[in-house]
Amino acid sequence: MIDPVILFFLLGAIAGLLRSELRLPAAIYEFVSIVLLLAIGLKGGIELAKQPFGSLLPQMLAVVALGFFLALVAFPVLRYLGRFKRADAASIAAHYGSVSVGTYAVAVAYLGSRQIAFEEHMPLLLVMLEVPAILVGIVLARGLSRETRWGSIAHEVFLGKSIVLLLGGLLIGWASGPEGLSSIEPLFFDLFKGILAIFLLEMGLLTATQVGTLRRYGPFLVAFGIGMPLFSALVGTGLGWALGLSIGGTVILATLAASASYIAVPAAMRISVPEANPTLSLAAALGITFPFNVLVGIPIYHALAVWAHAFAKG
Amino acid sequence: MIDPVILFFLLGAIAGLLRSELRLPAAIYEFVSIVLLLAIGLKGGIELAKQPFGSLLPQMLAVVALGFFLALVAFPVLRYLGRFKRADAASIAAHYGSVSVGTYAVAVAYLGSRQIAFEEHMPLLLVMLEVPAILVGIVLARGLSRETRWGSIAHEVFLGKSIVLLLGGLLIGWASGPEGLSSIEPLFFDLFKGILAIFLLEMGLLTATQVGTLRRYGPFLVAFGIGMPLFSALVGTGLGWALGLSIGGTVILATLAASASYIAVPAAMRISVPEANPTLSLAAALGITFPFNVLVGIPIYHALAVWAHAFAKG
Amino acid sequence: MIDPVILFFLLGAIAGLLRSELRLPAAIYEFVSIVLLLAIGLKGGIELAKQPFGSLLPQMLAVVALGFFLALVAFPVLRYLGRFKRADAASIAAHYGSVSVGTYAVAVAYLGSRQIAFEEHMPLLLVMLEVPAILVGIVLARGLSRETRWGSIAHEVFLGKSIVLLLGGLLIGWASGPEGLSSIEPLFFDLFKGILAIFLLEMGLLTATQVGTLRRYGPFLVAFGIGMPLFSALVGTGLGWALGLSIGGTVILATLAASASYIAVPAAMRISVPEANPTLSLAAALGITFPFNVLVGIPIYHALAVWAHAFAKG
Amino acid sequence: MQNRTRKLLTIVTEAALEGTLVRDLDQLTAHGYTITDARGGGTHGVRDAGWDASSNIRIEVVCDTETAEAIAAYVQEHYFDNYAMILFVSDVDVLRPEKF
Amino acid sequence: MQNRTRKLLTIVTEAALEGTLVRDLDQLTAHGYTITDARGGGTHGVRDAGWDASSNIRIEVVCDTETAEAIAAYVQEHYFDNYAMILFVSDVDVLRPEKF
Amino acid sequence: MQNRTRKLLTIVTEAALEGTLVRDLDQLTAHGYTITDARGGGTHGVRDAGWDASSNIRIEVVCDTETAEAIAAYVQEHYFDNYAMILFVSDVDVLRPEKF
Ligand SMILES: Nc1ncnc2c1ncn2[C@@H]1O[C@H](COP(=O)(O)O)[C@@H](O)[C@H]1O
Ligand SMILES: Nc1ncnc2c1ncn2[C@@H]1O[C@H](COP(=O)(O)O)[C@@H](O)[C@H]1O
Ligand SMILES: Nc1ncnc2c1ncn2[C@@H]1O[C@H](COP(=O)(O)O)[C@@H](O)[C@H]1O
Ligand code: NA
Ligand code: NA
Ligand code: NA
Repeated sequence: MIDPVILFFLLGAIAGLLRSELRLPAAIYEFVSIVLLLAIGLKGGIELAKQPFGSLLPQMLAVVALGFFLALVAFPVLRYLGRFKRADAASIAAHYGSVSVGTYAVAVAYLGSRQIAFEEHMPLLLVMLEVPAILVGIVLARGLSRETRWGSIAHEVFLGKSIVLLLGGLLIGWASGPEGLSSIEPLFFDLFKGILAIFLLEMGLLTATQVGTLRRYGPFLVAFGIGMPLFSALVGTGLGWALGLSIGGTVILATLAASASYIAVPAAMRISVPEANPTLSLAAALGITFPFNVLVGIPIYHALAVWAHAFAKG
Repeated sequence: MIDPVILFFLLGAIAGLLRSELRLPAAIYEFVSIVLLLAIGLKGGIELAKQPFGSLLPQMLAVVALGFFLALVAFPVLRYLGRFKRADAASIAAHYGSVSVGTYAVAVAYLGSRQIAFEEHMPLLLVMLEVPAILVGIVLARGLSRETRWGSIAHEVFLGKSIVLLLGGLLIGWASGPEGLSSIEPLFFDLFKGILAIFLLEMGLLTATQVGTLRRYGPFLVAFGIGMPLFSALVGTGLGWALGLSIGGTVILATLAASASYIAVPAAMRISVPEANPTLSLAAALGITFPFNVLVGIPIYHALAVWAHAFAKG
Repeated sequence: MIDPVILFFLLGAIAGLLRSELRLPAAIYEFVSIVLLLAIGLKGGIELAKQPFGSLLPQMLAVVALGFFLALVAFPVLRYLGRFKRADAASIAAHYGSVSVGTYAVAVAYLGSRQIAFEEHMPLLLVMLEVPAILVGIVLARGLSRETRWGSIAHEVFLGKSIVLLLGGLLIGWASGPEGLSSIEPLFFDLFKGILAIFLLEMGLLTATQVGTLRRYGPFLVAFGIGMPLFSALVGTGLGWALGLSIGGTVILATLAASASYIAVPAAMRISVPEANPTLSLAAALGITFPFNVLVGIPIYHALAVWAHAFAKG
Repeated sequence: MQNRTRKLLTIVTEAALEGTLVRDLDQLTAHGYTITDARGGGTHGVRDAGWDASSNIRIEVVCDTETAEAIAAYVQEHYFDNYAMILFVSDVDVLRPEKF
Repeated sequence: MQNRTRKLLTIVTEAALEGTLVRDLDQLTAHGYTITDARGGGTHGVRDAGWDASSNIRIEVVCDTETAEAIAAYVQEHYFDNYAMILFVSDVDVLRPEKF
Repeated sequence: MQNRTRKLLTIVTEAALEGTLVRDLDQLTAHGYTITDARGGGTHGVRDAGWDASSNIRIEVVCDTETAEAIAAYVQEHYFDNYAMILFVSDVDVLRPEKF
């Protein structure tokens, strides 16, 4: 049965499309995002404490490579098939090489309600996957010129809200362990899905505002917004399988690969590649790929992971 | 014993009357309202799933009729006894024919703490009762002229925040059922009364700001603000009894009838009947009727329901 | 082991020092403060109901005297050793004679995670300690001149946000008792430490903004910001012991004494002693004393209380 | 050189009017608008933005003189009687005057 | 025709002064005021509105010249020394000049 | 008497530019600035402040004519092509003109 948090997304989307007056205050959207990011980090951090860091290093490196790879694949498709300007192609590629924390949370909820276990250190991989594509996007747009102020770009990227909260949560969870965190569990863990529901309600409203742009920029963006996550999920599934992840872990990695950023990357691109039109990347990531992943993508990636594991076994 | 959520209302009212600096950010008031509306809808939706829709239809139609009736009764009283301008009388009548979700929530809390059961599909009736009086108010103010832009009025009314969230919650609750919702219970159900407490704190502060207007517009408004809900509660009790509702359900229906809107109707009237003075209706609904219902009305309506059921039996 | 809420404070402070883009909306900070203040008041109120008011009166008076005393001790140190202007010395003294609710909450969390009991009526003493130093500060700055508008100052002080919410919570808790409050427990008690974590995250960000001022105004402010709480904690420990408080209660009283206000007092001073530079007192209270108390002070005061009780016994 | 002087028209009114006014501005051929949330006081009493019903907005439109006059006339006719509202106009120098 | 030119007086200052200033404006016979939340920077450093103590407000008053001068003089005397504050005045055309 | 007339320069643009612009203003020797959160619409479409990416800010700088021109020129060169942005300038009378 469909998860109620998805229904909240649909409620928001329909209200938005019907031009309802429903609106979530920006401060609440911000708060809800902060709690989600911290909760995801904390959850991952608890598990980190249980395993030797060395054993995670290969996965972390593989995921960084994945981020580079996906952005590098997306770029020529956008530039030559989609005929986008160089800056636009680079910026959209960066969005699709990076990740969406909201999509991750929906995948976690999906697995949770089916009681499918997954490697709990996934938030660490989420952080790892956030950054590489941003760097690729900037280099693709500007080249490796001396003038690029890498210092301030690094600052922008590594000290953005989502990385600070995810990493901070990971470290706090790692330092405190499960008993240490038990006192803050009611807010960060028990309320998680309720807060996710509010978040998705707002995501629905935001998604609905992208329809205008999509109508203007036509079918290629729509096709890319569905085709790219399917391709990325394939790659992610393959990598998950190669890294020996469980079925649940493979679903998560495929979802991460398939998801497109709409928080960290837009902010970074706006400052570092200002000549890219932010409307295009947001319309694709938010108007197409987010709803696609949330509504039909994740079940597909689940089927894919099951199939891959069955195939591998025999 | 008095429910603590009522004490929060009193705290807000006293702080406001003493001109304390206490203030709830508007974004928080908004958030708290959104959660309450969704929670009420979800709760009702769970129950909807359990009963055939057909069996509810008579109740829904009766309640729509109730909304028309109450507004039509209030209008001549205001116009001829109160000597209000046509637009003002129509607007105030619309407020009193419609409902207040905050008052509903207090009635639910009241019954809850006394462990009195009620028909759980009441949120559906709440939605039904919200709209008819608005239409009556507009027609009373403007006549049935061709110029009235009913399309945009309908849009305004049916896609306002409270109806979208209540209906959305109802549908999500209906589609998910109790187990489906269990994961979002901690936010929407466990926190319900705490969030209601915060909401009532702010309602107290808002109520206190109405005192100035009341002083200026004098005793008729005060009398109407108490007399009208008492009359409406009588009608509501009678209807509840006629529809075969339980004692709890009768209390709720009487409370709904007695309550006066201060969210959906003011917004609709401001746009559709701009010549009505919004200060008047808010002073009555918020400054008199809301505190009256919350502090003394609901226990009266409870006694009334008990009496009506006892009377009916024997 | 270090409490996770402290780690949230460190996360905020580090993010702030690194100039991360992380920021909590002001509305959220406000909301989180409101919930904490109410929760602290409610908790204390429940306990008040259990003891005769007469038995608390001596403690209340003693704590009022403590507030006067601490401000009067701090003033000459600041004026003659620190060579501050009269108004600045008076204002800083008022901050240190009063209390910080955030610090109190951390002390409660500290004791809670070590399962050390304390007299639960402490929130009452917290309220008592908030005001006296403000009056001392104003008199020290302006003298006892006839022109001082004591009426409006009293209004400002006694109807400020924190006193209204603490006192309101106390009264509601006292009137409702533990069973009455059980329905709002999930928000105010179960979420307490999670909300405290969010609050401390923001406190860390705010603390980090004080570094610039500290650099400018140099070492005396830093020395005072550490020395004064140590001295106050000694006095508080002595008083706690003299009043016959338990070890836990003594830790709390010492922490209250050691803490410096950064909400109620700054607001009052800004209006009543405008010639005092608010940057100085905030830099000391927020930039030095708050982190000092939270990170190392409370454990010291704990050791002090244990030692005092052991010494007294034998 | 192009004339770079334009009118800056400012309206302060009830938040409830936002949607309606934005549609009006569009029809009166304003090329853009900027809105900030506000509170205040005037002949309709104190509006302290505690909640929707007592919130104000402050709308600014940079435009040419005719548009400013058209907006002022329209607003005066349709809203002045029934809404808490003020309107004032001043001269501003703009870059890219063709935008306005 | 009535003279439709009035003064628009704008004050940017610490949020802590809001209550006091609103009372002052009333006594100085301003007929209304509009307030928006603001942040900023100046000689008193950066005020980033992270919390109450570092928040600014921006107050606007439309009034006649004498009132504007009276407000400016009053504010200069009472607040300039001790508060982060700026004040500036410009000319605006108003509708319904009798309102101001 | 000192000349008390100064320029009030107002920029409305994307919230994402806030940090960058504040640094720019500092380098262009503005002595202060005031920022309010805004939403709006223009050639770059509706920006409804629903979230970060669609939020505007409104920056005001009171300064002398040269600084205003320097800021306008700098902003025009660096940001006009790629950002949703308008800029306008008007005359204001200030108290304490040495501050600006
Ligand atoms: N003289 C004024 N100066 C500045 N703002 C004003 C003035 N008069 C009214 N306002 C603003 O316009 C709104 C509506 O004004 P009114 O219709 O006079 O109540 C008020 O709530 C204020 O925000
Ligand atoms: N030159 C300026 N232009 C615009 N706003 C300013 C200027 N100087 C100061 N402000 C604003 O006024 C507040 C107080 O100014 P100050 O007293 O100079 O710190 C600042 O926080 C800014 O919001
Ligand atoms: N004519 C105008 N009057 C007032 N504000 C405008 C105008 N045009 C644009 N704006 C504001 O400036 C922002 C960017 O403008 P634009 O680059 O035209 O999209 C808009 O989102 C509005 O907030
Ligand atoms: Na991706
Ligand atoms: Na009613
Ligand atoms: Na103290």
